[in-house]
Amino acid sequence: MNAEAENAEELSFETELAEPAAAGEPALVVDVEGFEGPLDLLLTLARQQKVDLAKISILALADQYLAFIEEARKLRLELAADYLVMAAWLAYLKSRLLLPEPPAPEGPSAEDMANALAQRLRRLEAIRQFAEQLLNRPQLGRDVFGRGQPEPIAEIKRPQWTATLYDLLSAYAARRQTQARTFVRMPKRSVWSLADAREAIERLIGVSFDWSPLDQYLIEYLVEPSQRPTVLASSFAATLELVREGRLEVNQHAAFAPLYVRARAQPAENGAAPDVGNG
Amino acid sequence: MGQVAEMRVIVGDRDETEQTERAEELRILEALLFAAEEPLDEKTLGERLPAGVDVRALLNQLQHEYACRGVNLVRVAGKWTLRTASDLAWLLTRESHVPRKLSRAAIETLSIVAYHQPVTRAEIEDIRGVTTSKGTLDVLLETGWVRLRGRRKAPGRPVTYGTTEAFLTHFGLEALADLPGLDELKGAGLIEGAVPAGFAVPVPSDDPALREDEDPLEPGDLDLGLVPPSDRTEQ
Amino acid sequence: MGQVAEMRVIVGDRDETEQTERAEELRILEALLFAAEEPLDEKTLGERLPAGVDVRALLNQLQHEYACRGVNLVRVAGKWTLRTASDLAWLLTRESHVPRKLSRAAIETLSIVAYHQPVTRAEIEDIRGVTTSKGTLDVLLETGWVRLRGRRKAPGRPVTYGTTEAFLTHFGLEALADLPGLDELKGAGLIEGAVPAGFAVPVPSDDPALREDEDPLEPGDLDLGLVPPSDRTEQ
Repeated sequence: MNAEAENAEELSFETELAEPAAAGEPALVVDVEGFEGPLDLLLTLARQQKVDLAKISILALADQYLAFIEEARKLRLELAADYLVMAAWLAYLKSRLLLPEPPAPEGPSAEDMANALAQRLRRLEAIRQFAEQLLNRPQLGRDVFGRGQPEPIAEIKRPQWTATLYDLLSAYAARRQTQARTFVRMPKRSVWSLADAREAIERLIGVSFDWSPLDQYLIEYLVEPSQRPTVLASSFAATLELVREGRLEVNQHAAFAPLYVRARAQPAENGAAPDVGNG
Repeated sequence: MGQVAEMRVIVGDRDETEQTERAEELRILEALLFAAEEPLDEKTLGERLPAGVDVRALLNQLQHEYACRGVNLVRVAGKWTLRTASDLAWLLTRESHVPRKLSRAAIETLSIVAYHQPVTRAEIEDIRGVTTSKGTLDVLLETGWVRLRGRRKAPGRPVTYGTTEAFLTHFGLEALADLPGLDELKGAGLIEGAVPAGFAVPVPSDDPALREDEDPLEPGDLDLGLVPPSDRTEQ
Repeated sequence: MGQVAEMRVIVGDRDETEQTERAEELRILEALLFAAEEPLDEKTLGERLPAGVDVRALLNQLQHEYACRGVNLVRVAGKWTLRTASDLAWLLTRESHVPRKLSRAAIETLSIVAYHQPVTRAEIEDIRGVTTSKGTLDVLLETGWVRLRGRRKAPGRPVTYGTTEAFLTHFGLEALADLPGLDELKGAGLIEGAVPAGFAVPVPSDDPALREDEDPLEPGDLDLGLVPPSDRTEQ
């Protein structure tokens, strides 16, 4: 990099580049690449003036920059467009600075432009200076260290249970209802179904029943008292169903009198209709 | 206090030089132990200290200094490390509340407890028609919405369950009697179609007074581990 | 030394109660700060202390106690953390995982982002007077020190860049206002120059809230692979 070049007029790259050039290496490009753009180059040149940036002569700086570019061209260095644009602008600025200002200039005066450039250079310079200070601060993991073995915080998750009243009521209603229906349909209780009971009696006694009020008794003995009305009701409903299907006949002498049931002429098997008399 | 402070100052002044020098080695040890990613042995520590230093003595001094602090210097497997004081272990846990939905089984069970309380587990099973896992009741106890009320005066003396005030609060009920009855459930369309004969929805009551058929709980009942600590998953 | 120790014990006995109580709160703070992986804010610390405790006062006391130790209590990014004393860097360099060496361009760009944020790429280039390669900003995003903030309300809606909490933490800055030379830069009018005309707002600012000349990022902006894994939670 040319940053440490001493001679303001004679640019250091001549000497620095002399060697690689002599070695037959076109390493000149590398030298320009040492600069981070035209502002960086200008800043480097400005430092060579060894004056405060506030007092810098933009004119002199422009001259140096243009001389540098000229040298580079002579050496057939490839320069990025940015550098050439800056050169053109500086050449323009120089001409404006050297010529007397027109009485009512359009746009910024040459002085303004020069000041703006100086300000930009100062800003870049300042940023660099403070970037260096920033990097020289104690950095975590380089100069200062945190706990090498942090102790993790264990998270204990406590469930916060949620349920709505609707959930509660619908679950209750659904379960009770299912249970009630299941109760009617499924004979899987400790009691026999009436159908099973009838079948068993038939086997035991060896006769089939005619106009029998037997179900009343079966219910009496086989069904838990609290369930009797339900069983009776469903049993009756099933009986009526079978009557409608023409498989049973019912006979009742008076209201609330015992209900007599018998199979019709072509007797259907008792267990044939699974809906019959569940208990 | 004033006198005490003064004594300290005098003490401090007397052996200032020695203090400062010692401090430097202790500082080095502190920094090494703090930044280390694993416990360090005395040899490793000694390598970072001026030659001829009694590492063990320094470590003992540091251990003594940290003994009453929130972090202690401890020796594990022959190596040294800084650790949170064991009485402050609670600091290293954090509770968080995770919203969780009750399972279908738990909601059903809860509703049965609400309507049919005081109710035993066998009765709940009878009403639900399925076996109720102990986990389900544990979850309900954990919610704080269900409590053990007493014991039924019956063979086996089963525990009776009931709902709590927290139950009312959570479900926005002023009183348990506000739970809808059969007609209201029907009106809400929750019970549809023909209702089997004998189907009834009880008028619930959570009167804390024990019923005639209830005995009070026995001393051990509440410590049966029925209330799970946390994060219990059910069935 | 023996005498000193004895005197201290006596001192300890005299005002035991007060000592013990204070010590307990300091112990808790110590334990939390030692255990933590990341700097902790006063609110978090306060949550673990008895109500009504002056957390800041305790932290100041603790900071004072640790000031001359091998481990110091420091404030970074408005939070508190323990760090090895910076004068002991030599001791611990062996432990260090050599951080990535940033290029000159990256360092300059980082400091421009720090001092001028929220700043667009065009503004960075304006200050540096040279095109910034995408790679340079990517490297900075990867460090986790620079983040995409939003989009400037301006033609082309360019992305704005800012620094993160990790930036402050890494460089041990309590806040952006502690950037070296910030006042100097401001005094020389070197910072305001970058603010777009018409926006009289303080610069730099890493306030996560977008400024009035910023729009939020769009959904795709963060998925460009530009985003480092951590520290990007705040948008």
